Amino acid sequence: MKRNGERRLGLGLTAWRLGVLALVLGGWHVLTATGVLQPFFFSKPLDVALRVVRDVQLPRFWSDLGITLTETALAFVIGSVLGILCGFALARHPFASAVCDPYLKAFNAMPRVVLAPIFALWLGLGIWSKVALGVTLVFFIVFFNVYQGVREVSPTILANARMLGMKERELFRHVYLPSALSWMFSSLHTSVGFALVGAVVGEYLGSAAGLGYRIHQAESVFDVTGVFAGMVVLAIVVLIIDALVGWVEERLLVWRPQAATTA
Amino acid sequence: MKRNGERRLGLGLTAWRLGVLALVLGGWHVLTATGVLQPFFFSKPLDVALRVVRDVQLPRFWSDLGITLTETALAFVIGSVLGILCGFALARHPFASAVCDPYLKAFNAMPRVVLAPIFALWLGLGIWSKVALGVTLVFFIVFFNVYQGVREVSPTILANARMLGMKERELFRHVYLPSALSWMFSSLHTSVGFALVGAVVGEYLGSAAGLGYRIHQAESVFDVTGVFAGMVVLAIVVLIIDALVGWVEERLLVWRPQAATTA
Amino acid sequence: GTLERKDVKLGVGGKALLYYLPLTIAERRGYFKEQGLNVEINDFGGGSQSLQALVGGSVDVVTGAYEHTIRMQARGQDIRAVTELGRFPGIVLAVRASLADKVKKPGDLKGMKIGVTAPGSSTNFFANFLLARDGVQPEDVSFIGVGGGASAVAAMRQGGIDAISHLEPVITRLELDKAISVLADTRSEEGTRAIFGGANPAAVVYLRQDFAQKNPNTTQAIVNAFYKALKWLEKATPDAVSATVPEEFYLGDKELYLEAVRKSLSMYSRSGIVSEAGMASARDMLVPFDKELKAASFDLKRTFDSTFIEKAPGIVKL
Amino acid sequence: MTTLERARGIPTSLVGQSEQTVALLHDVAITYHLADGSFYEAVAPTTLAIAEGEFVALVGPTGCGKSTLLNVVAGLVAPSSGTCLIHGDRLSGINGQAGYLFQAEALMPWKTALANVAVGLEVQGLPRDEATERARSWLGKVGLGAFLQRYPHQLSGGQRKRVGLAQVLARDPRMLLMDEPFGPLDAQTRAIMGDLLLGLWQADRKAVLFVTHDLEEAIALADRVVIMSAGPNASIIGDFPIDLARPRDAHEVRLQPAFVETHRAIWQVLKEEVLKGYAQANEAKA
Amino acid sequence: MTTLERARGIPTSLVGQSEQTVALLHDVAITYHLADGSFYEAVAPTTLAIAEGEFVALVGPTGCGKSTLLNVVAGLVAPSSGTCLIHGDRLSGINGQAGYLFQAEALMPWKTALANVAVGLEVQGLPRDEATERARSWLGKVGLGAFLQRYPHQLSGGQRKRVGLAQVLARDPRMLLMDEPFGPLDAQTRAIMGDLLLGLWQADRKAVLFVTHDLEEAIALADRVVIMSAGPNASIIGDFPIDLARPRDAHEVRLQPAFVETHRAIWQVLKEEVLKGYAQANEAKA
Ligand SMILES: Nc1ncnc2c1ncn2[C@@H]1O[C@H](COP(=O)(O)OP(=O)(O)OP(=O)(O)O)[C@@H](O)[C@H]1O
Ligand SMILES: Nc1ncnc2c1ncn2[C@@H]1O[C@H](COP(=O)(O)OP(=O)(O)OP(=O)(O)O)[C@@H](O)[C@H]1O
Ligand SMILES: [Mg+2]
Ligand SMILES: [Mg+2]
Repeated sequence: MKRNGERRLGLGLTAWRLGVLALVLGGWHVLTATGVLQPFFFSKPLDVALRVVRDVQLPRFWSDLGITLTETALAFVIGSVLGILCGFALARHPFASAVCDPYLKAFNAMPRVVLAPIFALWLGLGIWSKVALGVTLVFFIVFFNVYQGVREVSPTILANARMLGMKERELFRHVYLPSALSWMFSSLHTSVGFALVGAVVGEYLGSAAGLGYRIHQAESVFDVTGVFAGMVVLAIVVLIIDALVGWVEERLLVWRPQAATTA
Repeated sequence: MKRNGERRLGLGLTAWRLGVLALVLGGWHVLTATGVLQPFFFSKPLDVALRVVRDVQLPRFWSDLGITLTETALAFVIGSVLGILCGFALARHPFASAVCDPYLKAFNAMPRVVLAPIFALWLGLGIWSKVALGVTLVFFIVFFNVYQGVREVSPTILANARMLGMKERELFRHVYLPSALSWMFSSLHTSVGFALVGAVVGEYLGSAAGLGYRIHQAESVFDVTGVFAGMVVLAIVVLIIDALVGWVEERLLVWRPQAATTA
Repeated sequence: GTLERKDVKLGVGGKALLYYLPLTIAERRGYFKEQGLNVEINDFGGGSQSLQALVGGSVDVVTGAYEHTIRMQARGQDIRAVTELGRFPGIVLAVRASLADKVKKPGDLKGMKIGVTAPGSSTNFFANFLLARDGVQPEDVSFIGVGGGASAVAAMRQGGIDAISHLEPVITRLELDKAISVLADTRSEEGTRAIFGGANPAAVVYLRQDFAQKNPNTTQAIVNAFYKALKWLEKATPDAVSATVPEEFYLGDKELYLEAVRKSLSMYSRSGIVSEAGMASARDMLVPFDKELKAASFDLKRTFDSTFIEKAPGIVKL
Repeated sequence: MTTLERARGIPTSLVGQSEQTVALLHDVAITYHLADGSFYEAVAPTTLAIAEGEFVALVGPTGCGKSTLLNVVAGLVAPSSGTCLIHGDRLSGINGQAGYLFQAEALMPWKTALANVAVGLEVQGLPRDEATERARSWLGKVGLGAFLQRYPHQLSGGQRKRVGLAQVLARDPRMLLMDEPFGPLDAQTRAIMGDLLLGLWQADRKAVLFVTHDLEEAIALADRVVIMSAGPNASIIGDFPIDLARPRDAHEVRLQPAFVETHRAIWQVLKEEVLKGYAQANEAKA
Repeated sequence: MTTLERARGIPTSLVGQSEQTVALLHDVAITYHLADGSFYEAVAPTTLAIAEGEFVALVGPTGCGKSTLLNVVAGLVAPSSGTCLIHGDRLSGINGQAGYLFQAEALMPWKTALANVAVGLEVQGLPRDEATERARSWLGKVGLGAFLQRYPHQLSGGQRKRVGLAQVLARDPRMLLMDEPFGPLDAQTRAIMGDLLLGLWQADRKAVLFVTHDLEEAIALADRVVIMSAGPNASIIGDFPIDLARPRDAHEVRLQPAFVETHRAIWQVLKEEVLKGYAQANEAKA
C-alpha cells in the first residue's frame, strides 16, 4: 500500500501511526482497566507487553517463531508460485480453464480445518502439513488474481507483441507477466497474512511446536495474555514479511505511470 | 472464469467436465476400494452419494443449509461492501491509507480461530458470530483488490473525467468504480469460497445448527462419510453462488474489449 | 527387555487440559526418559484429531478418551487402551445460576440450550445419558457446540446457553464467577458413583494393537511411565502439581488453576486399570444414543489390554 | 514589432495582459522529475497570454512541450516555477472553466459513445434525458449519429477522437484546450470539424488554445499562431498574428495571398527549429 | 484501365496477382459482431493485391475500414468471407512476415523506449547486447537518441509514435503495415521520417501498405494510392499508380506538375466520398 508518495509524507506519517497506536493501546488499557472490556477475554495491554518481553528471552520462543516463520515462508512461496503458474496456464487455455473452473471453485469452498487430518495423514505432523494448509489459502487468492490479471492485458499491446514475433514463452515474459504484476502483488499482500494464518491454524490443530502451538496452549488454560502476546508477535512478523514484498514490488513496478512529478 | 467464449465451447465443455468428474469419482472409488486410500479418512464415493441423498430428505438438513447460506450470504455481502468502501476510501486518501496500512495488514494476520471467543462474547452463538468470522476473511480479500484496482485507473481517463467537471462522488461512480470492477469481481470470486469457509468454521467452533455443525458432529464420531457429504453440499452451494456472481459480472462488464469478433 | 524403539510420537488433544495432566507429569518429571524413551508430544486441536493421527499412523500412541476405543472397535479398528488415566469422566453438567431455582435435575433442562464442547463429543453423550435417565430425549433439547476454552465461558456469560456440559478448567472458571449451579459432577468419586454406580473411565492411553504386538517392551515402558505419574498424582498437592507443570499452564490465572487442580485430583486413576464395570458403564453412556454403535457388534473386552499395566507395579520403582 | 523580431524569438508577453486576459502563463517553466532522480527541463520560463475570445494556435516540433503547456493551463501539471493565472486568479488544482481534448485516448472504455458525451453534461447538472438528447445531437454534429451505442474499442481511431471532441464541445466550456484534435482525421473531415469549431467559437467567442502539427490548419483557424522551439528548455520563439478576415472558410482561406505569405514566414522559423530539435534530441543527455 | 474507370470504383484486382504477389486480399469482407447481437458490415467484399517491393498507400475517409484491412493482412482479424493469401499461402493466425505499426498506442508501458525496441530484436534471436546496440542506433535514427531510458508515459505523443516506428523498422520485416505512422508528427519531422522509410524501402524493396490521411504524403511516398469508400460496406473505389521518378525527395516532389495533377484527380474522388460518408454515418442504423 505504499508507493513513492510515502517517502514524502515522512515524519508526519510516523507521528500519526504512533498516535493511532497510542490511541488503540490507550483505549484498550482504559477499557480493560475500567472493566468495560473484561480482562478475562481481552487481557491488558501492559500485561501483554510484559509477556512479550518475557517471551523473547526464552530460547524456546525463538525456536517456535523459527518454525512458524519457515512454514509461513514455504506456504507463501509455494502457494504463490503454484497460483501464478496455474493462473497463467489456465488464463492462456480457455478450454482447460472452463473445465477446471468448477473444481477449483468447489475446492476453494472446503473448510480448511476439515482438511487438516488428511494433510496430517499424507504429510505427517511436521511442518509440511502446516505448509499445505497455508498453501491451500494462498494458492486460491493468488490464482484468481493472476488469472484475471492475465486476461486484462491490453489487446493492442498483446497484438503488437505478437506482431513482434513473440511466442507463448516470450509473451509470458514480456507481456503477461509484467502486465499481471500489479494484480499479482495485490494478491501477494493479502496472501502474506493468509500464509501465516494457515501455518498458525495448522499448528493449532496439531503440532509440537510453533507460535500456533503456543497460542493453542495458552488458550486452553485461559491465558489470554499469552494468546494476545502470540498475536502481537504474529502481527510484527507479518509486517516484516509484507515490507519485504513491498520492497520487491517497488523495484519491479517502477514503470507505473504516476501523476507526472514536476520539480 | 467465464466470458462469452464459454458459450461457444458448448457441449464439448460439458462432456469434458463430466469426464473429469467421472475420473475423480472413479479414481476415488478404486483407490478406496483397493485400500490405497483408507476409507477411514476418505470414505467411499458411493457411500457419500447415498448419504447426500439421505440427508436431503431430512427437514433438519434444509434448515441447517438455510442457516449456513444465510451466514455465507451475509458475510459475503457485508465483507464485500465494507471491503469495497474501505478500498475506495483509502485509495483516495493516501495519507489515511499510509496510516492504516500496518494495522490492516496486522489484523489480516490474526488467526481467525483465535478470534472466535471474542465474537462469541460480543455477538453470541447465533448467526452473527459466524457472519463476523466470514466478514474478516472476505473483507481483506476484497479490500486489497479494490484498493489496488482504484490505484490502477488510467491517469489519462482520470484527468479527462476531472476536466469534465467530475468531483469525488462522480469520479467514484463514473471512473473508479467501473475501472476497479474487474479487480473487484476477481476478489469476489475468491471471496465466495472464503465466506462459506468462514461461516462453516464459525459453526464448527461453536453453534447449534448449520452445515458446519453437521460436519463437526460427524467428525466427532469419526463419520467421514458425513463429513464428505457435508463438503459435497458446500461445493454445490459455492458453485451456485459463484454462478450468480458471474452472472452479475457479465452484465456489468459488457464493455470489456475482447478480441474483435467478426462473423 | 530392550526397547524396540526409543522414539515415540504421542498425540493429545489439548495437552494443557487437566484431563490429560498425567501426561504432563510424566513428561516434566522425566518418567519417559527414565524408561529410556524419547517421546515427542504432538498437541491437537481436539481429541478426534489425535485419534485420526493415530489411525493415519502419524502418531504411535494417544492419550485420549476411552470412548474412542469403543468406537474404533465397533468399526473393526483394533485400537486398545493400555492404561487408564482418569477413572471419572470429569464432566460436569451445570445450569446457569439464574435458572438454579427452576432446574433441579437434568430432566428439567427440557427445551433448553445446552452447551457442549462439540456436538457428538463425550460431553454431549454425558448430557444425553443424564437426560435419558430422567426420560428426556436428546431431540427435546438443543445442543450447542461451544468449543473448548474461552468461547465456552463467553457463551455462558453472553447468555447464549442455559446449561453447560463441560470439563475443567471451564467449570471452575464459571464456578469462581458464581455463574453456574452444578447438577451432576463426575470429577469426584461420590458424584460419579451417584451417576454411574461406579467408575467410568475417562482419559486413557491407547494405541494400535499391532504396535503393542510389535513393540511390547516399548509399550511396557510407556505404560510404566504413566503408571509412575499416576502414583505421583495420588499423593500430590495442588501446589506440587503447579510446581511441576510448565509455568505457561497457570500464567493466565494461578488461583483458578490451583482450584481446578484441587477439584480434579481425585479423578485420576489410581491403578491404571479399567474395571469391567467401568467398561460397561462407559458403553451404556454411549451406545444407546448412537445409531451406528447400536447397530455394530463388538467385544467390549478388546477395548482394554491390561497385560502391560498389570506388570507395571512390579517394574516401576516408586 | 515586426514579423522578423518575432521570428527571432521575442515573446510578445504583453499581448492581452489587460483585464481581458483569460489565461496568463507568467514565466512558467516545467521540469520533469525522472525516475532515476535526474531532471528534464522541458519548458524554459515562458510567458503566454490568451485574451478573451482569442483563438491561439500552438505549433512546434514534436516533443517540444505543447501538451505540457496545455496541461499547465488545465491545472493538471503544476509549473515548476512561474504562475498560471486564470481570469487573474492563480490556478491551483483543476481549471474548472476549461474543456480539454486530450492528445491521448481518454474516453471511458466502460461507457458507450453516447454515455461518454452525456456524462459530461450530467455532471453539469443537466437531467439525464436532456443530457442524452444533447449528447445525441452533438454526436450527430461530429458525424457519429450512427455510432451512439458503440464502446470506444469498437470505434476507429478517428471516430474515437470525434467522440472526444463532442464530449468537450457539448459542455460549452468558456475556454477550450485542444491537443491535436483533428490528428487522425482525413483532410475533408478535418475541414468539416474545423468549420464546426469556428462556428461555435464565433457564436460566443471562447478562448481557444489549439495545438496542431498542421501549419495550414493553424493559420486557417487562429487569430495568433505561437511557435515553440525544440526542447529541452523549449520556449516561445515566434508569435504571429493572423490578419485574415472572418468568417473564414477552412478551404477557401488557403488560397488568399496573405495566407500564403504568413505560411511562408512561419514555416521559415519552424523548419530550422525542427532540424535543431532533431539534433538536440539525439544528444547524450536524456 | 483509365484513371476514370478506376475512379468509378473498379478494383484493379488483377494487378500483381502473379507469383510476385506478396499479399492478396481476395474478396475479403469484414462484418463486426456487436455486443447487442447485431452486425456491422464494415468492409464489403474487396480484392487488393500488393506486389513484391510495392509501396501501396491506403487512403479513405475516417472510419471506412483501413485499420481493419491492415488487421486482416496482419492476421489479427479473420475475414468474415474471402481469403487473405500471403506469398500464395492462405493466412491463418499471425502473419509472421509483417511488421505492423499500430494506429493506437501499443508500446509496452513497463519497458523503456530502448527495451521496447530491443525486445523485438531479441525475439528474433539476437543476443542481448547486440539487440540493445541496434535498438539504440534505431532510436537515434528516429530522433530519440536522448530518450532511451524513458518509459512510454514519460514521452510525448509524437515521441511514442517514433519509438513504435523504430520498433517495427528495426526488425527489418519483409512486409510493412503502417497505420498513420506519422500522424502526431510535425511536417518537418514527417518529412525526415518519410525519407528514412523510403531509404529503407529502396534498399531491399519491402512490400509496404501505408495508411495515411495526408494525401500529399501518400502520393509523395507510394507507388500506388488505393482509395476506399466511406463505410459501412466500404470498398475500394480508386487505385492510382503514381508515376513519379525515384528516388524522390519528400519535399521537392510536391512541386512537380505530375504530382499536382495526380493529387487533383485523387482529391476529386476522395472529397465526394467523405461527404457521402459523413451523411451515411449519421443514419439511424449503427
Ligand atoms: N511525465 C513525464 N516525465 C518526463 N518527461 C516528460 C513527461 N511528459 C513529457 N515529458 C517530456 O517533455 C517534453 C515535452 O512533452 P510534450 O508531451 O509536452 O510534447 P509535445 O509538444 O506535446 O509533443 P508532441 O507533438 O509529440 O505531442 C518531451 O520531451 C517529453 O519527453
Ligand atoms: N471491434 C469492432 N466492433 C465493431 N465495429 C468495429 C470494430 N472495430 C472497428 N469497427 C468499425 O469498423 C469501421 C472501420 O473501422 P477502422 O478502424 O478500420 O476504420 P479506419 O478506416 O481505420 O478509420 P480511422 O481513419 O478513423 O482510423 C468503423 O466504422 C468502426 O466503427
Ligand atoms: Mg503532445
Ligand atoms: Mg484506423
